[in-house]
Amino acid sequence: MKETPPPPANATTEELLTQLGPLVHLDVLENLLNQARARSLWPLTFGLACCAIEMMAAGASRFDMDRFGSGVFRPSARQADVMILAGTISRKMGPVVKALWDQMPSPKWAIAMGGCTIDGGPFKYPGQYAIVEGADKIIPVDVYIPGCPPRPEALINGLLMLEQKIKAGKKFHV
Amino acid sequence: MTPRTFNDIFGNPYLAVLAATTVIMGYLTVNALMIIWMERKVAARMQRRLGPTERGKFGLLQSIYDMGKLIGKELITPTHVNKGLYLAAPVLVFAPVLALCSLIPVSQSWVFHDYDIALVLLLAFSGLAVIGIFSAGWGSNNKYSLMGAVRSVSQTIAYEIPLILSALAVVMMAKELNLYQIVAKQEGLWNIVLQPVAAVIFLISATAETNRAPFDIPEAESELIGGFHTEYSGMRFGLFFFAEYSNMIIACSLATVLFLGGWHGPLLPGILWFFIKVYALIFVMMWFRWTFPRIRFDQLLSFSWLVLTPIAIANLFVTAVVSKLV
Amino acid sequence: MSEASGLAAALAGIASLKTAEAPDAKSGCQGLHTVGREAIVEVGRVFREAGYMLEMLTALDMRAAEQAMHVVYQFNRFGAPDRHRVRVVVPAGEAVPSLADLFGSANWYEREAFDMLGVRFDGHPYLVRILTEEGADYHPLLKDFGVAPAAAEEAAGG
Amino acid sequence: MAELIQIASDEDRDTFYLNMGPQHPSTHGVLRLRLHLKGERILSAEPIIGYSHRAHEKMAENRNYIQFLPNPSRVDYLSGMIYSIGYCQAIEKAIGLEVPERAEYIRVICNELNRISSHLLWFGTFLLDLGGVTPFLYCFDDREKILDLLDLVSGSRLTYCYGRFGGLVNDVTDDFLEGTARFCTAFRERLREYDRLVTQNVIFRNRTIGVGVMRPELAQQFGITGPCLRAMGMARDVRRDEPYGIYDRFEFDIPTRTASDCFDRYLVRIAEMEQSMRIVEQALAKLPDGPIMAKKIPRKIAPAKGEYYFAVESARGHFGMFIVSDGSEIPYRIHLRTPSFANLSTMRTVLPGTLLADTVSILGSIDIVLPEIDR
Repeated sequence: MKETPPPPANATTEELLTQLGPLVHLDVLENLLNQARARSLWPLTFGLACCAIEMMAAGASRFDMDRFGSGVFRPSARQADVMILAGTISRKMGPVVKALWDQMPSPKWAIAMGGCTIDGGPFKYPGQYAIVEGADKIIPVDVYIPGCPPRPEALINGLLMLEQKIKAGKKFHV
Repeated sequence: MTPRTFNDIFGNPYLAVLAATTVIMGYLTVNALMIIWMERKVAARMQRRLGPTERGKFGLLQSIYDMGKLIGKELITPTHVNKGLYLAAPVLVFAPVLALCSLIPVSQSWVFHDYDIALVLLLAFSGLAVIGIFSAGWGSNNKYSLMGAVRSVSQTIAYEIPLILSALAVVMMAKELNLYQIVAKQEGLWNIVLQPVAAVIFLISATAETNRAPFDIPEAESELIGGFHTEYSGMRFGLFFFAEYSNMIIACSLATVLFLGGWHGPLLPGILWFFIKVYALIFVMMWFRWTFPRIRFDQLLSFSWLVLTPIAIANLFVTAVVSKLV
Repeated sequence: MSEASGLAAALAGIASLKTAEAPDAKSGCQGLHTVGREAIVEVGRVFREAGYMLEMLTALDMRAAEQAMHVVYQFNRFGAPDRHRVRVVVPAGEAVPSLADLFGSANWYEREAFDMLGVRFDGHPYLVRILTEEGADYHPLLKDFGVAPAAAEEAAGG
Repeated sequence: MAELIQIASDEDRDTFYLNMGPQHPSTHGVLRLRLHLKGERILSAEPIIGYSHRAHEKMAENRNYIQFLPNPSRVDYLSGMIYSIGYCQAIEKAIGLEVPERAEYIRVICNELNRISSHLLWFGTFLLDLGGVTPFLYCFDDREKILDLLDLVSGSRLTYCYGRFGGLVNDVTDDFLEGTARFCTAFRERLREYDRLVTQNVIFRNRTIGVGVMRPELAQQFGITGPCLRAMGMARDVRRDEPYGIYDRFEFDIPTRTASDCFDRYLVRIAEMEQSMRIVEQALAKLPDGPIMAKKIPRKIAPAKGEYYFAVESARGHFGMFIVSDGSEIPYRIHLRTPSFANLSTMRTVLPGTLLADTVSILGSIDIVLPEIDR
C-alpha cells in the first residue's frame, strides 16, 4: 500500500474525502457484475444495411451467437446491452441512432460492424452528402470490425473481444 | 390423508409465512432459471443450432449470468411515464405468482398451504396478473405498450372463461375444491382419461393466459416491439421475464394437478413424478412456441369465444349429466 | 397491333410531340419522343388509356450545355415490352405539370426528382423531400453540387 | 390522394398516430411508417423512406464505369449477384462487347442461385414477421449452402463483385459444379419440408389468405413488378419478355397466381425457387468449355454519347439502369430504376383498412430491401 501524506489541518471535508478515496470499496461487486455482463451481451435488433444480413446470419444456425449468450436480440432499446451498428449510417438516420443509444440503459457498448460504420467505407468520397462517415462521430464505439461486410465469424470475434474488454474492467459509457 | 404444511412444522403462522415465502422464492428462481435455459436449448435444437454452450457445462450458467447482468443494469424511468403505475407494475405482475405457487400440492406429503377452496383462490389470483400488465402498458405512456396492454386484457378475459369452465368439469367430478383432494382422488385413473376435451381446452387456455406463443400477441415482438414491457429496463424487465416463466410453471403445475394425476405414478417417488409431468407439459408449451406462427388478434378472440367456450360449456353439460346418472 | 397504331395515332395528335426516327437498339426503347412541357399531362393520359405504366421518371441536369433540365419519363406496358421515353425540356428553375393524378407511382418519382435535382412539379399533392435528410437545402444530383472529381483528388493529395 | 401531414383535431380523440420505425423489428431495415390508427385498424399509412440513402447515383457521376462496379451489389445486397452482373451486361451492351459462352452460362447459374438465396431470406423473415421463428433459421441454414457456393467462386458472401466487363473474374471449379448439383437435389427435399411446416399450417393460412389484396388496377398505376405482379396473375418477367444474356435458351415457367394476397405472393416465390433450380440444372448440363473473358476488352470503357436503358429481373422485380453517357469514361448520369421503390409506394393504398398485425405481414410479403429503395 502506498503511504498517503496526512491531510493539511485546514482541509475541507470535500478535500479530505477526495484524498482518502471512497470509504466503501465496491470493486469486488463491480468485478462480479462485470463477469456477468461480459457473458450476457444482448444485442439490439437493429439493422441498417448490408451488414445486418450478416448479423442475422451470425445469429442463425451455422454460426449461432447464442452459444456465447448473445443470441437474445432485444427489439426494445431499453433491454439491450450492445448496439451492433450494422451498415451505413445515413445522415437522416444519424439522429435516430443517437436517440436509440440514449435510450439504452448503461452499462452499454457499441460495435461498429463494417467499413461504413468505421469511416464511411466504400461510400466515402469527397463531397459525399448522404452518410455519417464513421459511427464514432455520433456515439462512442468499443469494437471495430472491418470488412464489407464482415463475415459472421468476424462479428463473433468482435463480441468475444468486447467480452475481454468488459472483463478487464474498463470504464463504461454512461 | 393430510399433507404436511408449513403451519405444521413451525406452529407459529407468522414464521410459517416467512419461511414459505423464502422457500417459494427459491423454488421459483431455480425453476425459472432452469426453464429459461431449457427454452433456449429446446429452441436451439429445434432450429438446428446448439444454443448456449460456452457458459458453464452445456451453458447451464447462462441464465445466471443473464440474471446478474440484469441486476447490474441501470433502471431507467423515462420522464414521460405515469410514475406510480409504471413502478408498481412489475411488482403487481410478480406478486400473485408467489401466492399462487404456495397452493400447489407438489407431493403426497407436502403442500405449502392447504386450503379447502384452493382452486378458487388460484383462479382468482391468476386473474390479478393482468392488472399488473395493464398498469405497465398504461403507465409506460407508450403507444406500443398501451396496445399490448389492451390486447392483454381482452385476451385474458377471453381465455379465462374456457379455462375456468374446463377446471369446473374436474371439480364436478371430484366434488372437491381442495387441490390436494382432487389429486388424491385421481389415484388409479387420471382425469385426462375421463376428461380429454377439458384437458385440451385447459392446456390451450393456459398457454394463452401465460401469453405464450402462438398467443403471445401482447408482446408480439415483430408487431409491438415488446408490448407492455417495451419501456422497462434492467431488473424491472427481469421481473416481467421472471413472472412469465413462473406463470408457465404454475399453469403447468395446475394442469398436472387437475388432469395428470399430480404425484401419482409407479416406482418413482411422488415429487419426482410431479416434476416429470410439469416439465413434460412445459416442453409441450415450448414446442408450440417454436413451431407455430402468431395468431392474429381478432382470430385469437374469435377462437376463444366461438370455439373454445362453446365446447367447454358443452363438455361441462355432458359432465353434469353423466355424473348425475352414474 | 391496332392497339399500338392507336397509340401512335393518339400521340401524333399532340402538337408539340416530336418522335425520333428508328431508335437504336442500344437505347432499350421502342419509341423516343420529345414534348413541350404543357402537353406532358396529355401524353400521360394517352399512355394510361393505352394500358401503359410509368416505368421510370427522372431528370437530367443539362444546364451546362442548354441552360435547361430534362425530365425523362419512361412508359412501358405489361407483356412484350414497348418502351417509350418521353423527354420534356424545362428551362432551369421552372416547373413541369405533375402526373401524380394519372399514375400513383409518379407521386414518389416526382418527389425524388425534386429532391435530387430540384425540378418542381406543378399540381403535385405533396412535393417534399423524400430521400435526403430533413432540413436539407441542396439538390445533390445537380452538376454544380459537391466537388468535381479532379479537384477533389488534388484536395485529397492524390 | 389526401396527404398525411395533419394533426388530429380535438374531436378526433379515438384515433392516434403510430410511428413504426426506423428501428422496428419488422420494417426490414430502416423504413419508417407513419400510421393513423383507430384502435388496431389502420386509417391511413405513409411510408417514409430515405434512412438508408447512400448516394449511389451521385457516386456514379464521380467515378468511371469500372470504379462503379462494386456499387450495384450494394444497392440490393440480397440479389447482389444479379445487380452486379446486370450492370456488367448493361455496359457490355452499350460498348458492344461480346461475352464468351462459358461466362454466360456461369452468370446464369450464379444469378439463379442468388435468386434462390434472396427468396429464402425473404421466406425466413416473412415467417419471422408472422411470429414463426423456426422457419427463419431453417432458411438461413439452406441459404448458407448457397453462400458457400458463391463464396467459392466470387470470394464474398453477400456483396459480390464477380462480373467484369466482358466476362467474369474467376472460372468455376469442379467443386462448385458438383456442389450446385448436390444442392439442387437436397433443396427439392427441403422445399417439401417447408411445405409441410409452413404452407399447410392453419395459423399461417389464416394470417395470409385474403390479407393484403392488391387490386389489379394498382399494377398499372404503380408499375408493380416482380413476384408481387405475378401474384396478380400477370406472367411478366424480364427474363422472358426481353431476354438478356442467354435466358432465351432455357425452358422455365413463370409461376402466377390470381388472388394477389400475401399467401399468393408466398406461393409464387416458392414456385420461383423451383423454376430457378430448373434453370440452374439446364445450365449445368449445357455448360461449355472455353474462356471466361472476352479477348479484346477496350482499355477505355466509354460508351458513345447517348442514352442507354437496360433491364434485368432481380429477385424483387424489374431493375432498370438508365445510363447517360457524354462519351467520356465517367458516366454523365446513372439512374437506377429499382423494383421495391414502386412496390413500396403502393402501401399507402393497400394498408388502409387492415389491422396492425396485417401491416406487418403485408410489408413482409412485398419483400422490400431498404437500400435498394433509398439508393
